[in-house]
Amino acid sequence: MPRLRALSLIAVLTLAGCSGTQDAKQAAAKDLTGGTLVISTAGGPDNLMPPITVQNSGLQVEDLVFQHLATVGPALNSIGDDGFTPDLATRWDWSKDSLSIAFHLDPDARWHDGAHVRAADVAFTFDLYMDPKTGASAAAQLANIDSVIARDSTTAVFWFRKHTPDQFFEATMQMQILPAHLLRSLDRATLASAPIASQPVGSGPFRVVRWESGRTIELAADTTGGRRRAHLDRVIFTQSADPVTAFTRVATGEADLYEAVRPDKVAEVVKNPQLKLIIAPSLSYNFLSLNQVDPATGKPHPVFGDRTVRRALTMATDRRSIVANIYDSLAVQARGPFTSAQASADTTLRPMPYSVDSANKLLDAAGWVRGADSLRRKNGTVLGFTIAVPSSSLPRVRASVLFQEQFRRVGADVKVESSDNSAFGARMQARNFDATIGAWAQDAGPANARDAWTTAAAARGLNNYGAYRSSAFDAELDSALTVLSATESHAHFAHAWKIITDDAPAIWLAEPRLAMAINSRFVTTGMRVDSWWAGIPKWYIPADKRIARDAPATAAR
Amino acid sequence: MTDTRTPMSDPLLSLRDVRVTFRTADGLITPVDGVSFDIARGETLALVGESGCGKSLTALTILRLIDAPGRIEPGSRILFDGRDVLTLGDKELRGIRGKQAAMIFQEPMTALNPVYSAGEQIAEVVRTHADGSRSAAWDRAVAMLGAVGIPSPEIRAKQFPHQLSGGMRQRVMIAMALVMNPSLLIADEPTTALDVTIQAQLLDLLREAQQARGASMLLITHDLGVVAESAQRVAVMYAGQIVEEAPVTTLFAAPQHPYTQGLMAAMPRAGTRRQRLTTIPGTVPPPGAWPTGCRFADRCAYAWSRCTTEAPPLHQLGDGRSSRCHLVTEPERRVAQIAGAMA
Amino acid sequence: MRALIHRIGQGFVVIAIVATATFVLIRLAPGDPFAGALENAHLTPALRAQWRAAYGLDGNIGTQYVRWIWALLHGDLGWSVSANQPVARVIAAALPNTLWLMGIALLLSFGIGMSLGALQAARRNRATDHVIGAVTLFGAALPDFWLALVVLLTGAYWFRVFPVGLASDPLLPVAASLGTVLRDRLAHLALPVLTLLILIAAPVARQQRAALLDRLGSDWIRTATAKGVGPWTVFRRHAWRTALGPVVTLGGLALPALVGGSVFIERVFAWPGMGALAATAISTRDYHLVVGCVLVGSVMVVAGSIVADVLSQLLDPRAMQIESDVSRITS
Amino acid sequence: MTSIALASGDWRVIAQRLRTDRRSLLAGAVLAAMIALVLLGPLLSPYRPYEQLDITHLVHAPPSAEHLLGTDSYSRDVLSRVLSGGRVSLAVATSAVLIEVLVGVLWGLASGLAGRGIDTLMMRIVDAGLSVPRVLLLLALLAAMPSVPVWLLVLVLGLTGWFGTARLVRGEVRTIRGADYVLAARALGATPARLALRHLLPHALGPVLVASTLAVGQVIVLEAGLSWLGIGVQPPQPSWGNIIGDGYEFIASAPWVSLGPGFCLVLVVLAVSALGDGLRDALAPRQLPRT
Repeated sequence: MPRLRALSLIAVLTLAGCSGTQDAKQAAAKDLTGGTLVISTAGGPDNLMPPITVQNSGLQVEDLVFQHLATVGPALNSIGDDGFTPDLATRWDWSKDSLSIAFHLDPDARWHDGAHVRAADVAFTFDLYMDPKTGASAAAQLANIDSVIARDSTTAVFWFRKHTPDQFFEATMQMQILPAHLLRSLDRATLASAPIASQPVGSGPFRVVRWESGRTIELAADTTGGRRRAHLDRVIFTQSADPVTAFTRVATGEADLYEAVRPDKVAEVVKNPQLKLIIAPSLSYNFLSLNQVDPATGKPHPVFGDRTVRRALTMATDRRSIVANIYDSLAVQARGPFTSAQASADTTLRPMPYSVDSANKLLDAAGWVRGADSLRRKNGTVLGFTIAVPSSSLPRVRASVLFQEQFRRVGADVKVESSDNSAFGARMQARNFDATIGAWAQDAGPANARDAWTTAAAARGLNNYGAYRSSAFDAELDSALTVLSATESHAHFAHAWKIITDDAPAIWLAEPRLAMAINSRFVTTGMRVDSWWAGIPKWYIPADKRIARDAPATAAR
Repeated sequence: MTDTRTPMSDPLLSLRDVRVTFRTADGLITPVDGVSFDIARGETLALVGESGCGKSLTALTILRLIDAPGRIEPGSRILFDGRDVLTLGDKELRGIRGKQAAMIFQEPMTALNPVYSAGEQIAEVVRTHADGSRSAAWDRAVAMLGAVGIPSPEIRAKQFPHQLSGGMRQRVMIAMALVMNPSLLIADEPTTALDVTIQAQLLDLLREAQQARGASMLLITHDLGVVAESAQRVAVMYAGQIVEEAPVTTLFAAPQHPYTQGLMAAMPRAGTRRQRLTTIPGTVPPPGAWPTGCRFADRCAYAWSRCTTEAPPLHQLGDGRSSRCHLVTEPERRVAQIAGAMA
Repeated sequence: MRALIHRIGQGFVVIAIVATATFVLIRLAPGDPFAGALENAHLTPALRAQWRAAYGLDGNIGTQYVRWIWALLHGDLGWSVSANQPVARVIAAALPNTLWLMGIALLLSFGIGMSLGALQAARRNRATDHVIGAVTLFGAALPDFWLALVVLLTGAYWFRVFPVGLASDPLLPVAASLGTVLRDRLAHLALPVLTLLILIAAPVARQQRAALLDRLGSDWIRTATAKGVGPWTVFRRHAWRTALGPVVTLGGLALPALVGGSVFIERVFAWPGMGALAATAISTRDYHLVVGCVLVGSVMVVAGSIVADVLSQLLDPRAMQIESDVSRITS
Repeated sequence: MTSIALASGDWRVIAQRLRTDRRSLLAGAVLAAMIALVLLGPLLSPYRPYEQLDITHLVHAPPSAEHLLGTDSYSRDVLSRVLSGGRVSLAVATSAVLIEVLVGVLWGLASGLAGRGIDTLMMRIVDAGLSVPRVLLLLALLAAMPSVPVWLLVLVLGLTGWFGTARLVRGEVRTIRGADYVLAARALGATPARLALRHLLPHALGPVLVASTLAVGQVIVLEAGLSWLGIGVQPPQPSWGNIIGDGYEFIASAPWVSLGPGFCLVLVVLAVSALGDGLRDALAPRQLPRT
């Protein structure tokens, strides 16, 4: 496979800095096993069954308990298999026509219950993910795989329909291999309610010791079959519903890690000698989505249907200041429906300028004339719309109020309607909104934009809530995803982003950074932009920095 | 105005210049203004007067039951069995209350604690004053209930006040007062809240119990009928002062003070037909607004200039009789000034 | 006895009303248990609809109600989607924490509240009365979530004396001695109980003071004194004893809090109790868990109010008497 | 607490007692001052409550000459928001309590007068209402609404708070329903409505008045809690509750954001509760010295 040009990582990436190669050698030399990592979280997982887990906290636990065949490297290169590190599969070889890949499994790999991991497990897992009854969210990403067969007990062969740049990424990263002998007999429609969904058995570095729903999840380093174990003894997730309380537990040292430090707490973390602040880019971006369709009538939206109005409203907002107000230094202004850490990013694309004058001119041109009460009207109707937000998300509520004030200054009458999470979710699924603060947490793959912004995704039941339809954008994106040459693919991506940002179906707001406070006794290695927790099995605590809770748990659970 | 009475030989209870004051929103009032009287051992003195004349308050001073903002003024003296109640320490005072002197209140519905049974409230007195087991106190209480004429006392003792009739409750009060055989009974309008038939029974009960124990009784009432039936001597109170005192027969035969005469005229008499009862014009002045001179002057048929300027002292008329009226010194003035005066 | 059976019968009526009302109400709320994690790009509305059907959460309210009642009769409270466990087990895990927290808090608050109230009544209109009055009034006027965080920050962050939230230390080894477990539990209880104390003691003190002042003015107090009974005994047996009635009724009113827990205190102190559980269940539309919480809550409240009635009868025999007097006359 | 029938003459006595009670006087004065301050809000406030002055540099500015109570996370002037927010909080609380009293009294009277069957059913509905913590009831109701304008919040607050009043009124009505003067009135052919208004209501009014005065304080505090849960008065409309809710997160780093409105809220709730107590003492018949 042709080598790919190294991704242009942004210098600020401090991840690499704190995982220097000489630390890794030093860890291997001395016996650094032992220690307990307590992660303080606000939410908790709904279940621990990889194909159907929804909550982010669930994904974190599953990445430690289960294994992929191979995992993407820190460079997040999703083209071909360059940079991927072996996991369950020690090595793999491509067929000449690149339409099939044979994965050779680690012969010593065992499930936590001691059973051997077999190629049949891989075949069973693919069958489970693809079974419509399971309702696995990753099924769409695995559509390019025709079949998976177990050639012998340690070799699983993947057959693909088409040779695509991301076929290796999708085949390895979208599935976590599951124990066939434990799941074969389950009713696939209600996998979540199976006992094993609360007490999972995986083949990963950690096994689940206990899960008290809504309170704590305790993982312990797995040592079945004499494999090379993780350095840490235990990883414990404690849950406290209020974010302020969750952070305070780390500030007082009762917990070790909190992943969502609020801007006003940054100073406090930096000043605290016990804590270390880690800021890193992430793969999520948020935006003010402008619904192209009027929810009431189904016809084009009276305000947002007009491209000029959308561009005017974009220019009317000082996005840089809004991002600074909400996130302070913990976010970068978004350029489009992508994040700068992705391979597909076009970091040269400049966002639309902030200029109230040109916004007013464009609105006048579009026929929205400003009345005596400074509100703009067009044949009788006021330039007004509502912004729907979930009341539980502080950044989104803040953004809606900031946008509201800035739209008021250009004569738009904007109302904010906040409802609780579920009501907001229902509203989104029914596309019953004018505008909303949307956000996508993407995976490392290139195809996220296809699921969120293409005409195909605008169909009912899919995620293009704002119903943005542009055949030009679809075409560019499609070729970007199918052409094999990285440079060509990058050029197509750039054209696609240019088209969509000019159409302004949404006002691109921020790329929030990961802002994590972690106890300074930990040496953190192998953090990845798409999952900071991926390297936990390699984290360790130098012998001289151990504290009380690091002592080996007196009684095994 | 010290009292010039001739001291009764060794009275059980002797009040001298008892004065009670209340600090209210509009200044100091003295509803009991220099009351003095004696009660001999075994004797029943009735304290009579319209409501608001201070008779109940006077009764309360004897056991120092006046709550703030009321205050028994220094200079008042209450000798009970030779000891001045006002200077007693709390412990000795509690030794007297309920044991040597006991009180019976007017309103049986509210005077008994609603959450304790009748027997329990009587037994409490016994436990307070006599040592002995709880069950001994209970038995004594049940016996006492029988003694005051309550049928099947064992059952009734366990019942709560709201399950008893008015008459029954008053009997419980009487039982509570008598259980420690006190030498002085203070009955503050004991039968006013009851109907006449029950009234007669309770008065007989009180009299028999009193005579059986040789106890004295201070009977507070506004009903002259009750006075005639139960008391040996009577003191009539008006506007915080005693205006006349006399043995009961003399008082009914020849009332000296015009106010007493008015009371007598206003009482219906069995056997004599009378079309209309005469009433005393006007009303009792409230404690804060007592006229100078004789406090009955504005309602007295014989009042003349001296009555409104000079307050009459309580003149002693010999053999225990007295009257607070200038007519004692100027009998010739007994000429009706106002038309339609009393007969 | 007949009255008791009658009362229990009425209790069932209450429970039925509460359960049915909640069942309908929560389903009217838009959204469903699978509406969360909206920024997860792979989750499409079509997928969420499939899960709704899989867990029998589609279909009209009527069929779901019948299905639920049928399951209830078999002692099955249904499945909690958000906690991924049977509802019964989720409640069984949360209820003790709330009873443990609210029980101690209510006991302390009523104990301290009543004594403060009595002290105020005894020292009526003097300095102590006004000072205690002002302090307790101030306590009850604070918004509970705000007070909770101030207490948390002061007790656990600025002065690191107590742990920050949670009901017990997750790192406690299973084989820890009873002593350590108890000490750990009490350390976690301290701050939430202190917060509740400030909030609940005030109204109790106020109620107790008013009731006592009313009783101290009644005639039987004078009768008791006239009987030669000592002042402290008069106060304790004759005033305070009769003033307990209103406080018991206040206790009766506090029952839903005893079982339902306080959403604010439990959320700020990350206390895994019924209040926080029911609140999250409502916001995540975990239908069976919501109805389960409310059902268990109302069963215990009904049982509690029956106990409160019996207790108030013991305290004040008149209560029963008035009830029957009136009903005899008017029915 | 034995309550006395509130004939017209009694109001003068109660007013007189209130005037002499120092605590109620002080409470009344504080309340009047706060209501005046809040009504004059728009005139006194230096900035418009929703005006975001400078969202990058003027966030969480500490109290200063131009901003007496500092600025919030949107760089809005907290003082102006407290003044205009006060109007919303007081209006929400008083109107919600009015609904509570109205529904409670009507339900209580109807239940008190009704025959045994209806009375039992009505009271069981009240018990049902009381058995669910009010916050959860509000959470469920408000979650069912797509959007929550202020009038809807007031209605929902009112409809979840009347159970206590209903039980109180019904208790009073059942007790005095058997009283002689009521029987006499019925004997004279008084219709149930007349009976309710002329005889039963005045008697029940005393405790209801005390309870509703205290309820105003409780509702103000409750609205703050709802705002913290995100279902109170919706942004950008200010109310003391949602300003405190906004400031909650920054109690450690910018305490003034929640202290300003917190102080006003506590002051008003204190005044209202003290007034409620004063009213309770004034209504309870005090034993005058018996002469």
